[in-house]
Amino acid sequence: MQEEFNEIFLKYHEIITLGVYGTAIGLMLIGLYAILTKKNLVKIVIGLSIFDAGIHLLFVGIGYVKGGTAPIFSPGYENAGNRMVDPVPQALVLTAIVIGFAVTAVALSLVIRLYKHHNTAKIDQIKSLKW
Amino acid sequence: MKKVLVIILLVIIGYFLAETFINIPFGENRIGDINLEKPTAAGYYLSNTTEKSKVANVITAIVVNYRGLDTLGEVTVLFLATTGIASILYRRKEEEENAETERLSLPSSNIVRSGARVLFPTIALLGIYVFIHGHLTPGGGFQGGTIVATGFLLMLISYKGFNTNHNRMVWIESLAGLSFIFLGIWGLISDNTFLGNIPEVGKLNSLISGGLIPLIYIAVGFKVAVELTGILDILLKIKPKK
Amino acid sequence: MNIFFLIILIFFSGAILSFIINKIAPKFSGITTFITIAVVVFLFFTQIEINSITQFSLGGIQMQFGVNNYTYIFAILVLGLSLLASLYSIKYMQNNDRLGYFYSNFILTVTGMLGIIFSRDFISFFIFWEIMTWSSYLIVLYNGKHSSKSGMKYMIFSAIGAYAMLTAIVSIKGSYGTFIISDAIQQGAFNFSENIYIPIMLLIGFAVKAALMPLHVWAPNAYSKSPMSFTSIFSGAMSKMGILGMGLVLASVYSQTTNDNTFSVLVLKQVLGWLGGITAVMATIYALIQTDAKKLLAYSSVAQLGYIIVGLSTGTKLGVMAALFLAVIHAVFKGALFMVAGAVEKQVGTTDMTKISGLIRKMPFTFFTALVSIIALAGIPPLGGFVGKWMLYEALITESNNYFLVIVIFFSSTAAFLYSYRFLFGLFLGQEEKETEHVKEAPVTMIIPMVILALILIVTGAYPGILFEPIAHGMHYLGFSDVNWDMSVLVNVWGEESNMAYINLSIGVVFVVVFLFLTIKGYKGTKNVGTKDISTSGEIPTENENLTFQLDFFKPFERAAAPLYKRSMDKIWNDLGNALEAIFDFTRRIYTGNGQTYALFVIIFLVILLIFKNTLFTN
Amino acid sequence: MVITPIHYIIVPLIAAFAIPLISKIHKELYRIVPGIVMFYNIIISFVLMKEVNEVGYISEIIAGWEAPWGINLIITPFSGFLVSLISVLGFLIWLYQYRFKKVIDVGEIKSYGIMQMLMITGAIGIIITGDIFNLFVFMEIVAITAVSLTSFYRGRDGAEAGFKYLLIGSFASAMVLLAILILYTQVGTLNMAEISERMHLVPQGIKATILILFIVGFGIEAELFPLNGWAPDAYSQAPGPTSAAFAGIVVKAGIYGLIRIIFTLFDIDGAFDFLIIAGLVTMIIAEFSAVKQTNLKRMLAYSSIGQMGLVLIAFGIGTKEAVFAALFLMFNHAIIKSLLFMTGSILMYNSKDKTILSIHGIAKKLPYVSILFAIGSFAIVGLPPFSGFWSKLYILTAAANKEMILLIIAILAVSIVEIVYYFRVVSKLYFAEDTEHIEIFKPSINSLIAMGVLAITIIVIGVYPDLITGYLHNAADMLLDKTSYIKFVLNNNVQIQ
Repeated sequence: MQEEFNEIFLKYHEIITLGVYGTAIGLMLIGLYAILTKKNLVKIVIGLSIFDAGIHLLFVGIGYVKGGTAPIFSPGYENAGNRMVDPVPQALVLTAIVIGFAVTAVALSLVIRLYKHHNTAKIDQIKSLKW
Repeated sequence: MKKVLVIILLVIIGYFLAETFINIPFGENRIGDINLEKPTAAGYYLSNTTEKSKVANVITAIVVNYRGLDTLGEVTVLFLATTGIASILYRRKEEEENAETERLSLPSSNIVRSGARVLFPTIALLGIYVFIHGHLTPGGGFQGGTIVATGFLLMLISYKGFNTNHNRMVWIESLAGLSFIFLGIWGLISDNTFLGNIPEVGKLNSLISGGLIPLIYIAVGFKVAVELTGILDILLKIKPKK
Repeated sequence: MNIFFLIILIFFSGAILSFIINKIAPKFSGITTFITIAVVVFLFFTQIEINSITQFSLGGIQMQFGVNNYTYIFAILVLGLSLLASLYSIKYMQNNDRLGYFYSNFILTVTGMLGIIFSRDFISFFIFWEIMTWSSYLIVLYNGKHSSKSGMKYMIFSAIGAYAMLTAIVSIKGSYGTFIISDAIQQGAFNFSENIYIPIMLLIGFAVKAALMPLHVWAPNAYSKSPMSFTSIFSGAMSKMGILGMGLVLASVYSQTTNDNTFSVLVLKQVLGWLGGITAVMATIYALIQTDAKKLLAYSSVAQLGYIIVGLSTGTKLGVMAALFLAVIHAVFKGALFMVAGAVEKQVGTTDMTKISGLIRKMPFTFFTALVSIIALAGIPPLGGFVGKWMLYEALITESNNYFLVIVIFFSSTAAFLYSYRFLFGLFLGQEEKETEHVKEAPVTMIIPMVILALILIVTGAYPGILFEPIAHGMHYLGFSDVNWDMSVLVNVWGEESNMAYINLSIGVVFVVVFLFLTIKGYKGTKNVGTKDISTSGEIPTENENLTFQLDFFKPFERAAAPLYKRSMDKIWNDLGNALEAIFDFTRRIYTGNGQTYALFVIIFLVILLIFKNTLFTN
Repeated sequence: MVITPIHYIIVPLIAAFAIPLISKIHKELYRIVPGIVMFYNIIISFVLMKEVNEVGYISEIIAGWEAPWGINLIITPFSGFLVSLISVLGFLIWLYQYRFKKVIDVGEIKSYGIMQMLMITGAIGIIITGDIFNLFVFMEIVAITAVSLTSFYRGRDGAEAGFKYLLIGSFASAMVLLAILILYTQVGTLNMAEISERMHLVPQGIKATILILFIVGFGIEAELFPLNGWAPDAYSQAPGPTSAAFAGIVVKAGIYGLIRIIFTLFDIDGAFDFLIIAGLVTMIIAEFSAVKQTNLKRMLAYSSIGQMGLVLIAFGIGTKEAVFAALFLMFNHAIIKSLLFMTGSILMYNSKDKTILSIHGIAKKLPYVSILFAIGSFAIVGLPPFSGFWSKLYILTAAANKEMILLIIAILAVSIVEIVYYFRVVSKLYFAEDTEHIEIFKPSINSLIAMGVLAITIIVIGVYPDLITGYLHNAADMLLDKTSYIKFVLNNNVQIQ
């Protein structure tokens, strides 16, 4: 099983690289596009989430080690230390996801209040603070 | 016009990101030999977790122990998000009385409701299982807490009358948070270092093992569950304008 | 405790005390101020040794306090004038609000000036300079809403000056590694062949306080809008701080002239001289058309400072001596004149010359002061103003051959007669207005300082040697050797005490006789006629008609000089200010208020940095 | 129990988690507890400052893992100084607001206390942590609290300001996260000392990219132009004490992040020049924008941005002297701008339409607040004998020693602009007729004490700067001494008992 996978990995290495990095960067750019062009506040918040998701995906992606297993020393894997994937990015991404969630939640609550206050959710109409 | 500008900008950013990541080959082993005298951080974690932290799940060890301060911060961020949302969407007493503070509820059929009632304990149980076994299997406090919160979400959207007990939630939240810190302080007292791991009971890969790690993760699990539920509760309580 | 620190401490505690006392008993606030200054005057003249130096360090910077012969001249001037002015204020400021505010700032201003005199290093110099500036700014604001604009102007120009100075100071530190003034001079910080901008920056800084064209626009308003008891030291003493600094810098620049930089020094001399001359002429012309006595005096101050700067710019012994002499005399007579204006304002309620006239009967002592001071101002013998101007002409003609400048100065000096006449005649002579019938002479504590100043003028006019001696010492400190009284034809003949005393005595006798004669005759033979009492000529004027002859006093002259008034420096600065305001208004529009735009800014910034990353950041 | 840096973090957290519980016991407790915590912070700071000035560094490792592997908290004279400053300010801000909120019932006060306290904790965390990802976490704590506090008042446009802050702030966190990610792939560690040690291994192109991402990320927190669009809105809409905390505490943490990255982590040329240019542009644009403001707090916000620009310029000059000057300016700005925001928000609260135009002659009704505001204004524009003068002088001296005359002229020209808009307010405050008679809300005695302490500090430091210059010189030396920092963290990770 493991060997098979490694073989596939080696064979389609470029495509997999492209797939992981491309998806991640693509997600980031899509998120940024939404943030920068969409007028609706909720869409902007969604854009933020997508942007974050892209970064999180990159985190997970760079932690991968060719042929590595999950970094858990479960029974049968006691001495697999040298073939495990990098655990650090996974731990970090856990933190990052939770933080991203918290930010999104706060953002949505702000959107609710903005909508109540201005009766609109268009960002270019909410400009009472300027200059 | 603006869109064109944005697309041009994004293309440039994409180019530079790609340029950077081209030089970071995917799947390359950057950990190095874990048995070196001075390995990389990841290597150190992989080689030392079982002996020194006495847990099988390296990620859990990192999250709760090696980088425990991050997790404490993370818990704080969640706590602050709840607090913040509560203050952002706060209403004065008189507003509370005047406004219809009914929770937003989607029309749910009988099937959904009875299904939710059946599913809720299962989901909660699954969540609790996940955070109790955080040091053995993938998952842990955050994941388990989230699962529990989804159970509550299900209940909140299917039952109009379903109310979380605010008072009890405050208690659980505070106590869970405090127990995280006090477990850390226990380490500070006994080991002279905050979050220091207490000598283990039980064997590796058994439920009772890993010193303080599972205890902390359970506290985190409770806290996350309650906080997420709290956030959902507050956000759902806002009635949209007619 | 060191005497210098003690004096500064007394001043600061006096400032705080007068502020607090005002809350408890407003009446005693002024007296506290007077006592504070009196104590310092006493300490200064009994305890301080000239040329003693106190070293200390503050904030890691070496500092020195000390008084030398040169600054001693200014110390006398500052302390004497502020003592008299504080005495004068007690009654003058009575019944005003916020006395604590006024008096504490008054003391702080004096502190600043004395601190400048004490400082032998640039940093403490600058610190006291700024204390002086902001405390005087606060007093300019004292009169409320309508003075806030002139206060702002004053502060902006002061800041420009102060920061020009600071630039020079830190540059000196950067290039010569010292903040001590004498070290810097020794190492050639003011040497034109080493650098030009340090002395120039310093001169700009001082020129603002000395109200030199084109940096003078703050002065007329600031002088006239602040309370008169303060203006007398504002115009009398504080402007001399600018002169102090300019003298110091210029003397060093001139003494370090070598063959390399003769030309640039010459240019400096000419530019400064002409600026001074133009200042004098323009300010005089503006003074002519003022109907408000305070404003007239304010413009006149600017003009007089112009003379002083002309004197300094010559860089010759006689020129500098004339400048310093004029500086002292100007302080005295302008201090007195502003006190006169204050007394009139206090007793009559206005200083508008078209509204009042004929105060001579009501306020004889004030008139006496005004008369003596005006004689000094106009440069009529035998008082000091004449001596100073004579020496100035002599210096320009015999030592620097700057004949055109002489003409300019002479013109301005002659024109000064016109406004002097207007001031004296407008306020004190002529028929009485009905509105001024109730007016009485000013209170005695206001009269005393004025009369003292007038007497000083007479005495120094008679015995200019009293002033020439310290000035000669001071010039010696500046590096002018062999300063003698016989440099000037005038002083040579008159400056010796015996000669001058005769003239003085005879003029005094004549004055007294004429004065008595006129008084007796006046009381017996003249009839007191009001301006409205002209019914005999056929038409009966209405009550509201303004018939004082001050109205349109110099109308023909005004018409002749009209093109000059059109293009005032004021307008140029105002236009500049408006242009800047427009820029400020434009910049803030960058913050559009749209959150998305801000996000776009971030991305654009990121992209720009990324594109230029290899040029911006290299290994 | 021995006082160690971790107390900075656990004590406020215990309080934060416990406040919801203890507020059930007594209603007043949740107001007081943050104050006690802040006061304890001051005690920690002073104990640690004393120690650090003898020892040089204090490091504490978390969970018993030695430095490159676990997270370590490290206190250098530099960070110790900032932390002490933040602690003292935090306490004063608490003192200022202690009964303020009782009078004005606007929101959930319980959350307010918690968030204010944790914002300060987050800022302290940013400064004392030795781990780059931990720094990110603390940054997020600050960001979330700052956003929530900005939108705390319901009557204002707080939500709008908060949303803008959040939008730009999440860019900041994303950039920092991305930078950390790339950095991790290159050096394989998250400990800042080790990163710094291995920095030379990173290829130049990637290094520059990482630096740029960090600059954008922390630049947003440090209010760099053009990343500071959120700042005027947030400052002007946040409650007064929070604005004070933004200016005094949050920005300092942002600047610290930026400086730490550039001084300690990277060994790249051009970063210093970049700081000077960015600082100059920031300063000029912000100060220009401040002139025409009608909202006092917004004006103060622009001024704050401008001052941060000046701080960056000073850091960019890069000599020991300049760093010292920058630290001094940070200190001054923290106390002065806090004072200005504290007094300014009381003035604004009492003006009729919340603009500068309507504070005419309010000095008669609020004499103490007005005079404190005037002191603050005088100090911030750098007039002696107030403390602001010294920092400006030191910066100029440092610039002059590097012969940057144009820079000096630019700084001073901008100072004149500063004088214009501050003195305009002061003269309005004192010398204009008051037109409207409105009910005056007088500050409570504890607010006055808090403001008075700041004002006295301003004057005392202004008259006798030697009180703190010693510490600052020490701090500046340590910031520039990168090698001994690395050496200490990586080799001498014996825990100090």
